[in-house]
Amino acid sequence: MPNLAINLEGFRNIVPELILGGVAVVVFVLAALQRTSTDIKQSPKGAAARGKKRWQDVLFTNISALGLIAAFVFLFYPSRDGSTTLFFGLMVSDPLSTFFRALVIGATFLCVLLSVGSPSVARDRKGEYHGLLLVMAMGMCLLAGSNHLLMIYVAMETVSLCSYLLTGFDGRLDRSREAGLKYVLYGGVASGVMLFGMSLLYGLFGGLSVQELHQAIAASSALDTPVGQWAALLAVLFILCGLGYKIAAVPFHMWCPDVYEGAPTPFTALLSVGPKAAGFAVLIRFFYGIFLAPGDMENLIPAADSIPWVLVIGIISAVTMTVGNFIAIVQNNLKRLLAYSSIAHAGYVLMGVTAGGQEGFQAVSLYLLIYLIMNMGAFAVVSAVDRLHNSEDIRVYQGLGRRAPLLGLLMAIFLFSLTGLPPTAGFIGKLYLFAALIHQGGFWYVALAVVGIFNSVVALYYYARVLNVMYLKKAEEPVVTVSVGNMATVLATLLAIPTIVFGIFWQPLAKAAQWSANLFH
Amino acid sequence: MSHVGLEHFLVVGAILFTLGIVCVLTRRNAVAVLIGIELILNAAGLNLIAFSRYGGQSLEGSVFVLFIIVLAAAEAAVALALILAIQRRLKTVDVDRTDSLKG
Amino acid sequence: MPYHTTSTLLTWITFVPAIGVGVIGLLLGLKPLLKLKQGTLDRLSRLLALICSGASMVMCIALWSGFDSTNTGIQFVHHAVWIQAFNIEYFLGVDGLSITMIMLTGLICFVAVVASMPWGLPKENKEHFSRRSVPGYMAMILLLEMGMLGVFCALDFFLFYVFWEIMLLPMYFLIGIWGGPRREYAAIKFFLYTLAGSMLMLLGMIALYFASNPTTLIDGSPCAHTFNLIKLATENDFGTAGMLLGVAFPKIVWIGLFIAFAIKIPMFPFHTWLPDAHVEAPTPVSVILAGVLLKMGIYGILRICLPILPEATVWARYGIAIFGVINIVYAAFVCMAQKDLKKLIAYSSVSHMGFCLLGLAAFTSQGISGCVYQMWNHGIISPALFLITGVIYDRAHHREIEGFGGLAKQMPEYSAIVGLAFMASLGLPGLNGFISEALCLVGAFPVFTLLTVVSVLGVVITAAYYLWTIQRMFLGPLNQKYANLADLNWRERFTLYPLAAIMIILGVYPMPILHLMNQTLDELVAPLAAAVGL
Amino acid sequence: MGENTFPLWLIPFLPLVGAFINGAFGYRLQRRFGEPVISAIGVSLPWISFILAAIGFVKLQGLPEGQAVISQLWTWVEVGEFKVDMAFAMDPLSAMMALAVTFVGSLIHIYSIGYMHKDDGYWRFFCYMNLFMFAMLTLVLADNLLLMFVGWEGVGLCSYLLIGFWYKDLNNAKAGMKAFVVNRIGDFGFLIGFFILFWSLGGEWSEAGYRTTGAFSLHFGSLPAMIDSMATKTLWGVPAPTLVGIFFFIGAAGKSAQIPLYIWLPDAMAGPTPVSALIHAATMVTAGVYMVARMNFLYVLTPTAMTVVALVGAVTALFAATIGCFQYDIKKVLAYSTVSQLGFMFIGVGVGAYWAGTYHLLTHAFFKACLFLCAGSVILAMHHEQDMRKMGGLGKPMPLTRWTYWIACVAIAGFPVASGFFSKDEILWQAFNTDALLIPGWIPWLLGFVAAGLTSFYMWRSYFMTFTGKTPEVHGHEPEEQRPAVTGVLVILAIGAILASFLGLPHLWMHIPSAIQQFLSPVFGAAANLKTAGYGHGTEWLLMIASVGVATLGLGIAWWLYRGRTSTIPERVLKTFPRIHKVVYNKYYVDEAYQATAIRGFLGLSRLSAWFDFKIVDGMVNGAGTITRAFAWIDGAIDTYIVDGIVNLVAQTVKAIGARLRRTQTGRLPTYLAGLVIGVIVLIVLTRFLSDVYG
Repeated sequence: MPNLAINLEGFRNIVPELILGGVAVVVFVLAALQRTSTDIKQSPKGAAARGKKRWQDVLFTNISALGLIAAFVFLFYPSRDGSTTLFFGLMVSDPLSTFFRALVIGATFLCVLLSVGSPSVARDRKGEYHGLLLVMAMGMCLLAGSNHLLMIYVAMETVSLCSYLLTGFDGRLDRSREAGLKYVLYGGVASGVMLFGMSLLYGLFGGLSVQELHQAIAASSALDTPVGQWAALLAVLFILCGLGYKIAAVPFHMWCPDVYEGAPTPFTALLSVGPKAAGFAVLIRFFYGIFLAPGDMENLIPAADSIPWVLVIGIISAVTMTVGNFIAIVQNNLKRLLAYSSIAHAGYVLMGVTAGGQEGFQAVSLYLLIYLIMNMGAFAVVSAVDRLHNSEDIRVYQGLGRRAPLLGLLMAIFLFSLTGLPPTAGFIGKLYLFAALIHQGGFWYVALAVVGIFNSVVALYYYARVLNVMYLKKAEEPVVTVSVGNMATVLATLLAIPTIVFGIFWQPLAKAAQWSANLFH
Repeated sequence: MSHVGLEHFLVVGAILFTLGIVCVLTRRNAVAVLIGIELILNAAGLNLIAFSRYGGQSLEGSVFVLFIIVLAAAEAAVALALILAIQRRLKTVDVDRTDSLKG
Repeated sequence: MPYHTTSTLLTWITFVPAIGVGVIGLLLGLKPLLKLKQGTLDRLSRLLALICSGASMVMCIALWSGFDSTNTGIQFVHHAVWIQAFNIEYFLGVDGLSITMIMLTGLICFVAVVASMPWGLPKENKEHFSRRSVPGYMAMILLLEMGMLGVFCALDFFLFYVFWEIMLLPMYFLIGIWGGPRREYAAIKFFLYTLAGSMLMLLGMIALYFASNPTTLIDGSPCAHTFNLIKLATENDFGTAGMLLGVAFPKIVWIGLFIAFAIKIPMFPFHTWLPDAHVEAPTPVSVILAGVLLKMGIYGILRICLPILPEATVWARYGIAIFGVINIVYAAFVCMAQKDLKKLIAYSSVSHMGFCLLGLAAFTSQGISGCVYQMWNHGIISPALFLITGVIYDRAHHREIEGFGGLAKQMPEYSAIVGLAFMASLGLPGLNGFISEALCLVGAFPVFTLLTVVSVLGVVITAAYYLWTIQRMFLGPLNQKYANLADLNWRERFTLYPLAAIMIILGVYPMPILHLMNQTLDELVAPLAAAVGL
Repeated sequence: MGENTFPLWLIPFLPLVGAFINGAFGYRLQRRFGEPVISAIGVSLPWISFILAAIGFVKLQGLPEGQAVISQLWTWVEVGEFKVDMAFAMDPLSAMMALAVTFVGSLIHIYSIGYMHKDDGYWRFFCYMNLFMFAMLTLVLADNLLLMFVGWEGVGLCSYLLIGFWYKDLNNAKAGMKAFVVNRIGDFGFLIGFFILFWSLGGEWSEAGYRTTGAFSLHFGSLPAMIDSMATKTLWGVPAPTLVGIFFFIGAAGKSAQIPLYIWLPDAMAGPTPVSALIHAATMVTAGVYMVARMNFLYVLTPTAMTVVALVGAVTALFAATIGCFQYDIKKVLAYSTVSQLGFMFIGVGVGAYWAGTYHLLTHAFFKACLFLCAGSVILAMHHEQDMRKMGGLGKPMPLTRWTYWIACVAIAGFPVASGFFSKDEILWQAFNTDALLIPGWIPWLLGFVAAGLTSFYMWRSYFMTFTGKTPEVHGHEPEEQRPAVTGVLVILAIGAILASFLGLPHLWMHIPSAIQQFLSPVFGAAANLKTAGYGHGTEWLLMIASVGVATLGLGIAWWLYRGRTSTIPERVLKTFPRIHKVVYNKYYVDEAYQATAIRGFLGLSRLSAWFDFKIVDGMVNGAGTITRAFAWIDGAIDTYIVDGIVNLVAQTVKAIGARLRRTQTGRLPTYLAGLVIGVIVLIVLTRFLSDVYG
């Protein structure tokens, strides 16, 4: 019978989530107040009103930004090196979760900044927008820290619900609503399937927290009977379906391009990074937490042999990156292109998951962190261009290198990084992934690495296509140099710096990733 | 008549699940798809309840179901909101018509 | 032996161009603030490029004067830990193999920068590459120079790889932005080919890394594996490393690396990117491409494949030789059929690099020295040839060999230089090309008698296509269209005469260069020669 | 093994200086100061070289027998065992050659002053001529094979430049290219021989591969001593010496215009006449003979190679002579006579009579140069008319030319007392008497003997056709004698042609070995112990008389047919055998044959490989290439041919796949959900399958 003290102890560990939740509430309340106030005053759409609204935009941005910063700070204070399970094993607070919580908070922070003055969010709905973002951030944090099937489900649903709403948030566009609808229905099915799988697992092993399942599987004889094997197999694959949907892995990726294209650009940026990262955290924790031999990062328990899930994930990885890259080649909408590229990148990261072990997890953490930087950057440029031309079509990028040299340069940097060429951070990420695989050394591991290599070359083709359009093609219209001074550009510039710097010196990143990549502290 | 056991519940759950899947695959009306989702969720819920009752295990399963119900309601709310919005703009809730985003 | 830092000269040589890039970038950024005119900006960036590449070249000469050719070890070492977490070191150094290449790079890049100046061009020629977005162009050239110098200086595999890849981007843009009509196609083709190669190299590199034995970094801290090329060669025997992808480890890794390098050489059948790249690239870029970039492949083989995977190299030597001969003869034949002067010269490069492959495959000291000396000579001759092409292209705006005729009357000085360069390239004794080709063949003969005989036939064909070109372009009645072409101007003289002088001097007195490399190369090739019982 | 005091290197170097000055500044000099400056530089330096050569010769006399004057400059190339010096050596053979080259060469330079007068390429001409002198002297004075090869290629280059001197006429340019390329084919042989020689000196091949056994060297001084170690070694199952000998002879055949590589020499007559005299008669073409003589110690080891050399020489001698009989272009006649005479020289060096071959080389240098220069002066007089049928009776207006030409004819036709007689006769006798070949000696003798008769005939034919009969009108005025710069040279050469005979008065008459034989004996020591058939003096007398007889016969027939251009017999004869005449007149259609086979095949091959590169290699890289082309062919979109390479692999194939995959993204939710469900099912099946495979 656990005593109250432990629970209070536990709350100290989820201060960031509490802060986020709290700030979210505040924002919602303010938004409601502002809405009513404007409704009552019936203020004419005058300059004053617009000025007021801009002021509100700034207000909400600042509040949520501060909230996120505070959450980030309290995430590392008190410093948590050890690993503690909270709330009867519902959650765990260990380096892995801390790292990914930091990641998602950072992503949300960037998204908030990116949303400043974004045309796709109506000024008078900023409040809800930021509120939802904060709740989503909280959800992602919980997801990253969850250690228990129930917790996984709840957190994931929190994230999903917010994303559904935010996807459909762009009042101007039908495509936004359409995306939202598709997203919610698809997500519903996926999570339903996962839930069914969870129920089976619960039935088989009579536990819901990762530790219980771990011990149960190691002990129980359920896997000896064919029925048991079938059931376990179904359970695992159903859950994989839910997680695969979160990280947009083939064949659970089909919602992804439509949603990315439909959603407001800043939110797409977040969507392509945050939930993915949290999803990977769960993926690692669930599978390896259950199937790793206790205290041993490298080897699995014998019971795992009856379900070759590592191989399955490997195959999914290969298929995912290939499909993502191949379809990306024929895309003409930058957002959609980046959507497929993000599918491909999920495939790359899955290489790390397949490799497993300290190095595999380190590679995953590192890659996701770098991917956060470079992909956010790319989306920042896209939204900057979006504000210039009000379009994401590749045609509007023609001659961008001449017309807006800065944007062109930044885009080039991010694209090279996404391709994985030195001296950019993207290369480092790839390096660690390949290294992890090759160090495993088995035939299938190296084969997967070769597939990865092949894909990197294919990927070059569509990234370079954008470069071609920006630099090699001459702009039809007379070349007018446009200078873009807005948040998106500033953000892109700020993100370009680490993209280069971490490509040349990434020691701290590597250390952090290594620290995070351990399930047994 | 024999005693109702775990298996019966599981069979019902499985059937519910299958029906749900079939429903989401076949129906073109967004609301119907939503209903299918509900079926799937309830199938899972039924399983959990059954296991926690018969498996002689902790109450976690039952607790889980409460969460499912809550979240299912929330999800339904969101979904219906979006469906309404679509309905207002496109005058249709047919998920085959909403295909402006593709490729 | 651990090499501790003895000098930072190499770092300077490598990164001075990078400084130039930085300054140009800064100017571009501050352009609005400083109210710079585009013209001033262009002039400034040209000046910067001249200064930086010039400084690099001067330092290369200093390097040469300070180099001790009797010492087969690494000299001018700059050695520090770079990324502790991955056991990556910042390790620069030269030995007899790389010093020649570094000097070559310094020289050729400077020549290329000079050749990128618009001096002596008619004013109305606004679309000339030397007048289009100059700052970007100069920045790219300098970046490229940094990459190439880095590759030749780097003695840490990872560092080597990074520099190797850095060369890709500027080359892509230089061809793609300042190139000819089909530049996009050529650029992306170059990019894809090379990237495919370097990706294979990446895998090979990682594989070698994880197969290497524990050792210590330069700061003494122990490391489980190493990228240090010297340690990889001396402290590891990969012959015992088991299987990879079902093939013996050394062989599969060797093949991966070799393909990566073969694409750069370029070796048949991976050579088709070269003609396109050359034809589309602006003259100075072709100069660098032919003068230095093509040397990367052979250099990589000599620096990595030979010392680190000797047994695999021995295993593959017949393959290398055969492909070398194919390069020589086949490409020579292709040259005969070319109509575009630049394409002809591009293919002749393919043919000449074949001698390198043949030479190094023999593991005789003559062969290996001939190989490296051939790299050097080709690095002197082919830039001259491309400059020559540029001269005529700037005047006549086309390169169709058949389109000229009788130019000897109109441009005697130019014709003389062309004659000299062609003779050097076809290996006329007394000029540098002959020495290296002869050395390659002499070295290869005892091992691959028949193959060598075949490749000597290539020499005959080479003479044929060069003379035929001369005949079609310079002899016969003057094509009246070109009755008013100007002869060489001072910029062209300034770029061509030094190269011409080197061709002659190193033809009659090649020892200065040969001395630099002989000892190192003998040591490099000795174990392999022993393995084949020479 | 030699002394190093005398700066031999100056001998080739000075002409090089001249070439450089005239090449770099000649254009301006000529415009500023006129031709004299050019010629002053161009002519004086070769003369100084001649003087230096003479001094070197004297020094050589001072040395004990078997030693050479050496001048060592620097180490040229040194890699491993491959060590070559930049060094010059003068032993009797090279001394003789150097003297001949500088003397005849300088004379021809003087001649050119007159001949090239008022040519706007005057400076260029002297530049090339000096460059040639440099190359030729490097060739003969080189101390090692590689340096010799420099000269070897250098003379080839210069002949290329000089043949194409009047490059505005594309035919001249083509002739030059032909010369260079054919020479290159010869060089191919030279190089291979060079490799085999080098490596088989210091090591040997076996099943296990190549093994080093001893020391390497390429210096002529040290080669004879080491050469015996080669005798036993083999490569490709053939004795190394034989291989080396034959490959070297291929080189020699290219340079010295022997079958089958002689075709370039007649075309080379396109160059200015002094060039024909200097390069294509006196000096360069004899390089092959010189080289074989130089390598005598190698050839004595291998009867096979000797036989090849002798036989090819003999056949060429006869073959070319037959063609010469039917030519009308005076320079063509001389050209084929040169080919034929070179054949004689090769008979000499082939049968081991090295000194005789070399001696003939020397005498030939004089009388053939004389003949060409006479022809030159005739051509000038006829305003560049070379067809003998349009000439005749030139004897009266230009006596000096006539009589010098007459003397030269006497010499070449081989009448006693004139130099040609002794050299040629010695060769024929030695050929008859040899037993060192795989074939009896009388075969080359017979061929040579007939050739000698024909030589006499066609030379006298040319003489009579040119100088006898009635004088034609050329451009309305009498042809007249040339200025002294021309005629003087003719006289000197004619005298030389006579005097040269005293160097070679045969043993048979003097009862002591001839001067030249004695002088050269240290170089040709190896030849001393070659087997002879041992015929006596009687036989030698007999042969001597026979060859005089045949020469007389040739003279007689020529007299009968062409004296005074009156007889109509020749025309009638030709009418009777039109076909034969046609064939021979057209040089047996050899050029046409080459054109049809070798050259066309070569070009075809090059086109083929270009096509291959364009279509297949790029195609191979691009898997879709062939298919793409198939489609392109169907809808006739030719430019689809052009797109190639890996870009296409990605562009076509991957794009196609991408487009297909993209269709799955229908935008309809049911599809997506179906995708999800099917995905799960597939995964289930897959996993089961895999776990069966594994478990």
